[in-house]
Amino acid sequence: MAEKIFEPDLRVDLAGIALENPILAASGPFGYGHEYRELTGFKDLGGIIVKGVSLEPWAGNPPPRVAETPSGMLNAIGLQNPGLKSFLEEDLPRLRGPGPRLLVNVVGCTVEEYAGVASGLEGVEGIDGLELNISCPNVKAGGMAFGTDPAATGRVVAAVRRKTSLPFLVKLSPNVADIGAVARSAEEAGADGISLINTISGMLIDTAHKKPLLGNIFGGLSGPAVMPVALRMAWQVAEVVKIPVLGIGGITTADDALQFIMAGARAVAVGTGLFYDPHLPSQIKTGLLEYMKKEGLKNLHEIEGAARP
Amino acid sequence: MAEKIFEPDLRVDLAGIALENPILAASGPFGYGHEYRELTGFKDLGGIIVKGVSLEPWAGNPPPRVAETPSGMLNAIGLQNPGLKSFLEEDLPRLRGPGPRLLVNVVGCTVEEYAGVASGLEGVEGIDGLELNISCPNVKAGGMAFGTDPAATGRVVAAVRRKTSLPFLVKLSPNVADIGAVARSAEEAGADGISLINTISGMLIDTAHKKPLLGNIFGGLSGPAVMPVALRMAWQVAEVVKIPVLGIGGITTADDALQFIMAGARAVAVGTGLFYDPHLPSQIKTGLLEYMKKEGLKNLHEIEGAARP
Amino acid sequence: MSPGQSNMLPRPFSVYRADTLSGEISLLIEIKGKGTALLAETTPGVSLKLLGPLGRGFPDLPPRSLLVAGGAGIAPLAFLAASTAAPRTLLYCARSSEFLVCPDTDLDLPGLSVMEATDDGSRGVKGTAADLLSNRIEKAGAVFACGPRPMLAAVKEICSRAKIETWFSLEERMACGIGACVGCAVATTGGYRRVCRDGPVFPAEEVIFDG
Amino acid sequence: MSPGQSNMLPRPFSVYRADTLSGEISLLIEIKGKGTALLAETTPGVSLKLLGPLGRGFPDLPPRSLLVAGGAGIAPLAFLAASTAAPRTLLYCARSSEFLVCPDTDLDLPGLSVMEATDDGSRGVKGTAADLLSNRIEKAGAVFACGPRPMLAAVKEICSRAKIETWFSLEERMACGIGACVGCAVATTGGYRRVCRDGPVFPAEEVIFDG
Ligand SMILES: Cc1cc2nc3c(=O)[nH]c(=O)nc-3n(C[C@H](O)[C@H](O)[C@H](O)COP(=O)(O)OP(=O)(O)OC[C@H]3O[C@@H](n4cnc5c(N)ncnc54)[C@H](O)[C@@H]3O)c2cc1C
Ligand SMILES: Cc1cc2nc3c(=O)[nH]c(=O)nc-3n(C[C@H](O)[C@H](O)[C@H](O)COP(=O)(O)OP(=O)(O)OC[C@H]3O[C@@H](n4cnc5c(N)ncnc54)[C@H](O)[C@@H]3O)c2cc1C
Ligand SMILES: Cc1cc2nc3c(=O)[nH]c(=O)nc-3n(C[C@H](O)[C@H](O)[C@H](O)COP(=O)(O)O)c2cc1C
Ligand SMILES: Cc1cc2nc3c(=O)[nH]c(=O)nc-3n(C[C@H](O)[C@H](O)[C@H](O)COP(=O)(O)O)c2cc1C
Ligand code: FES
Ligand code: FES
Repeated sequence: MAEKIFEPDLRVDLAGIALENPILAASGPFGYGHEYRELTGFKDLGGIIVKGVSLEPWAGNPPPRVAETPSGMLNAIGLQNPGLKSFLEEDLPRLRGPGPRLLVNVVGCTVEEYAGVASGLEGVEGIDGLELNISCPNVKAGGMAFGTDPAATGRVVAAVRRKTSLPFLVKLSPNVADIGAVARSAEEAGADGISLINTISGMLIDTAHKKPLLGNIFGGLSGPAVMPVALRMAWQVAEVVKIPVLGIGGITTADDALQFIMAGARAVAVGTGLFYDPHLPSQIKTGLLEYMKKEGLKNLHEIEGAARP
Repeated sequence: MAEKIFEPDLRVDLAGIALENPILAASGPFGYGHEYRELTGFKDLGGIIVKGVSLEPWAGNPPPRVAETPSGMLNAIGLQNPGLKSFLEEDLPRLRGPGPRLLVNVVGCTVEEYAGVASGLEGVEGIDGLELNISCPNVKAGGMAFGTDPAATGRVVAAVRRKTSLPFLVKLSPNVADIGAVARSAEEAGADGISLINTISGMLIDTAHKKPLLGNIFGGLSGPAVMPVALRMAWQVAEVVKIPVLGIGGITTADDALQFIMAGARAVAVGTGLFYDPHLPSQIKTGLLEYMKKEGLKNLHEIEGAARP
Repeated sequence: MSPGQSNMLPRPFSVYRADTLSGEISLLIEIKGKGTALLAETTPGVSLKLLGPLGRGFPDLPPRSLLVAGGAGIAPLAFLAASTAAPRTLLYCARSSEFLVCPDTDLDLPGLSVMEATDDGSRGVKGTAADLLSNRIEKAGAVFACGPRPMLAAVKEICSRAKIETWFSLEERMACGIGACVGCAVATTGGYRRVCRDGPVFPAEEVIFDG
Repeated sequence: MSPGQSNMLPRPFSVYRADTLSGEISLLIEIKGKGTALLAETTPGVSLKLLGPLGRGFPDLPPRSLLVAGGAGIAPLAFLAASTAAPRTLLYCARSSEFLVCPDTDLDLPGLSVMEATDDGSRGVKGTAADLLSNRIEKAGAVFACGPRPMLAAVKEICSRAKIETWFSLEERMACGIGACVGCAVATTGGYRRVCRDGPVFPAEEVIFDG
């Protein structure tokens, strides 16, 4: 009896963005992609989410900006970026063309700044979607992030919705008590998808010098150490929204990616893992294909949310 | 020239509880202490915080209850315990006597239950203090933990304050956006100290069986993976309260303990680290003494909060 | 046993063989994941931290005992089998031949008969532990089993119908390993009990499998 | 270089020696923490993942150059010293003799004079890099330095007063190592710049030490 031979289909639709495979590069670690293009040629990535872009250039935080932690790292880059104009003129032209879908991570300190970046990216060729980073300090609310307040989240999402025809994800901060409430608020205000998590606030102290290790005192924890927290939040959000979820946080293996998909995520993004090995996305893709063949899966929708009761 | 020789003094006063050294066993991993007494004789511990005690016996969660994660673990014991009466009759008599100071971790689902346990422990010989675990589900508020709401925290703390003359710490949950607000609320309501952090909510999925790894779906993340988060919260709380802070979360080395003390903690407790090595407290004590000798410190107050600006 | 890595929980293993004269013990370890892989890489002469023996083992074997081992469940049963010379039978089962890891010579013991079964028939009889057991249960003095949950559930069913005294050695994920944390709980008719301290061996009738 | 452990950031090291014929490169590594300790345990024949060379190195050495190395800062300067035969002087400094790790024979190069200093006088002159440099700065063709921040700050001060062209190889904690994440930023007169891509070598006058 000849077994049916088929090649599993890795394609997924993430909030209207058609991805060749469900593995993305997370915003930040990947920069604007140029360096990784030289190194790995964007191989095996379904999409890339470029580093946060603000209306005006941001200088970033004083060094040291990164530190290693057990199975993870802290970063306090401070969203250093050359601003919207420079992104459009210098970075975007080099990113256009065939290859992974391109999402732009949008940052701001006020609702107007978010809306301004969205306007500036509207109708620009080569951009497939946006990701709103609402972990940014909300200057009007005394610096607490937009993402820690469902109402503020709703306002910033609605403002961006009015300015863009692109599909956009809202990227949630994990530093909240009720992630579901923030996600629902984003969905109601018009978001096309939820991506989560951003980094968890943390710090280390350099005991030899009796001072915080990072120049900014606080930084964001990421990497395998946080994966259980990220997975829990993906699970909780998939429970309360209908829009698709992009799982992020500590993913380094195909099994990690499968855990997020079985929790209800549509796709996954790899951040810190790229530092451990820039070829991680290829390894995850290979692992997913092997799993699908072994289990006889035609596509990943068959197991999306499969671990849910 | 003869150098002055002195033995550093490790004694600290934690909220009115005089500890021989600043290293405690965290509540839960240590059980009611009997097994560790057999193994290590409570050696080198300044204090022990026994496992959560509720008014009535609690059955706990369905297995599996524990899982390993990168540099950490998840647990969902569900606060299984034999209840106040059994604790007083079976466990406490075996714990009395010389040795580390004894703190009882108090759990409940309503304000009345917390107050009831505190009443039941009032005037009982051999107990040096209480630790209120307000990460427990608040049944009246739909199961969200007391510790995620400053007002609910205030109510439970005030109720316990009325029932006890013992010094008591309030143990905060890290699953909040603003830990300082909860800590201030606890201080205002009469707490003598703050201990933090409890575990961070997380989960894992067993992809081979397409279901959550833990019987309870969600569990609490602990261990070195969470230390940067715990340290950040200890720093933030020490900034806004005057009562002493007990630092907990991922501590496995003397350097970890020093980071908490330099962040502003008075003492530290070791939980998950006891699983890696039950002799960890002794190693930390030795490391602290070596550090103090090298730096010429007479006591740890000299460096309490030393990393703060 | 701690795989010598920091930031890892200890791993529980059964005693496979013990030489009371030399004081040597042997373990039989199946490579399952990170910890057992690290242990497998260990070279002779390296010292490992080991805590034990812990918990309560099997009671003495009555004559005509049946020992049912599934996969790595062979370890405690091989140890048990070596504790007497009375006639006894070992039913040794696994998914396929490569999971029957125990060397034949270690099971060449006076008075011990060994029957093997694999799900795919790659060694011994094609079938499960339940198949082997059903045919032999009537005359058994007692049954002792260790292996995957579904196997134990099937064993329990067969033995309770035949009213034969049965003991299980259970596995559960552990943290402290000494009885303090209640992490290794299993559901029993007496509530949740600790595999590491109250077990790992429990009377089969007390164990609840769907709990 | 990745210490071969998963869940660890890569570690940056300078090229210490390179043999263009055999294609071999050497690194000189001071054991500082977890990653370097793991690298030190590595046995011959083990393959390690290595990405490089990265960033921009030193410009060519003019005659009468002074090379100032503090501790492990010797690695890139030993490499630089071997790039020419013109007369040049290496000022090699550390806290005490055990931190002067570079083998003498590796510094036995035509045209190179070596002066050593230690803070505690346990080898060479008792004093700092600044002490050695102050006495020699006037006739220097250029200065090239690598070492701890306070040393570089002192070197910058001396060289700017003497108006001598000066280059620093800087260290900062890194994540990607290829210029993508802006994790390794250092404050310069042109804003934050990346040690891994824009450096590690920067003109001294551009580097801001209290930034
Ligand atoms: C009482 C008892 C006796 C055992 N005796 C033996 C034996 O003699 N020989 C043998 O090969 N195996 C035995 N096991 C199973 C063995 O403990 C696991 O296979 C082993 O812990 C897997 O570790 P790992 O790091 O390779 O797997 P990983 O999957 O990487 O481990 C991750 C975590 O899961 C836990 N875990 C995974 N599988 C099991 C399991 N089946 N039981 C308990 N915890 C698990 C690990 O301890 C660890 O904390 C026994 C288990 C118990 C509870
Ligand atoms: C451009 C450059 C070139 C270097 N060349 C050399 C060399 O040739 N020889 C040598 O011995 N050392 C060199 N160093 C320093 C070396 O990278 C660190 O000593 C090493 O990373 C410490 O790693 P660890 O795991 O032992 O220390 P840990 O303290 O365990 O490391 C924890 C984290 O801190 C980072 N870190 C710690 N110290 C430093 C440091 N001084 N610079 C950057 N990151 C650090 C590590 O990379 C890691 O991410 C260089 C650093 C840079 C930036
Ligand atoms: C160095 C670094 C820079 C980051 N910059 C951004 C950013 O610009 N915008 C953003 O939304 N998230 C940023 N993040 C967060 C990541 O995109 C990701 O959400 C987080 O790191 C968790 O995933 P990981 O564990 O795979 O890294 C950054 C993370 C790191 C480590
Ligand atoms: C198995 C286990 C059981 C726990 N039980 C309790 C408990 O009963 N009451 C409580 O307040 N905290 C409990 N905790 C939380 C710990 O006391 C501690 O706050 C947390 O684990 C972080 O510290 P660690 O990283 O050193 O473990 C438990 C933790 C673990 C791992
Ligand atoms: S593992 Fe802690 S009680 Fe058994
Ligand atoms: S380490 Fe990422 S830019 Fe230098």
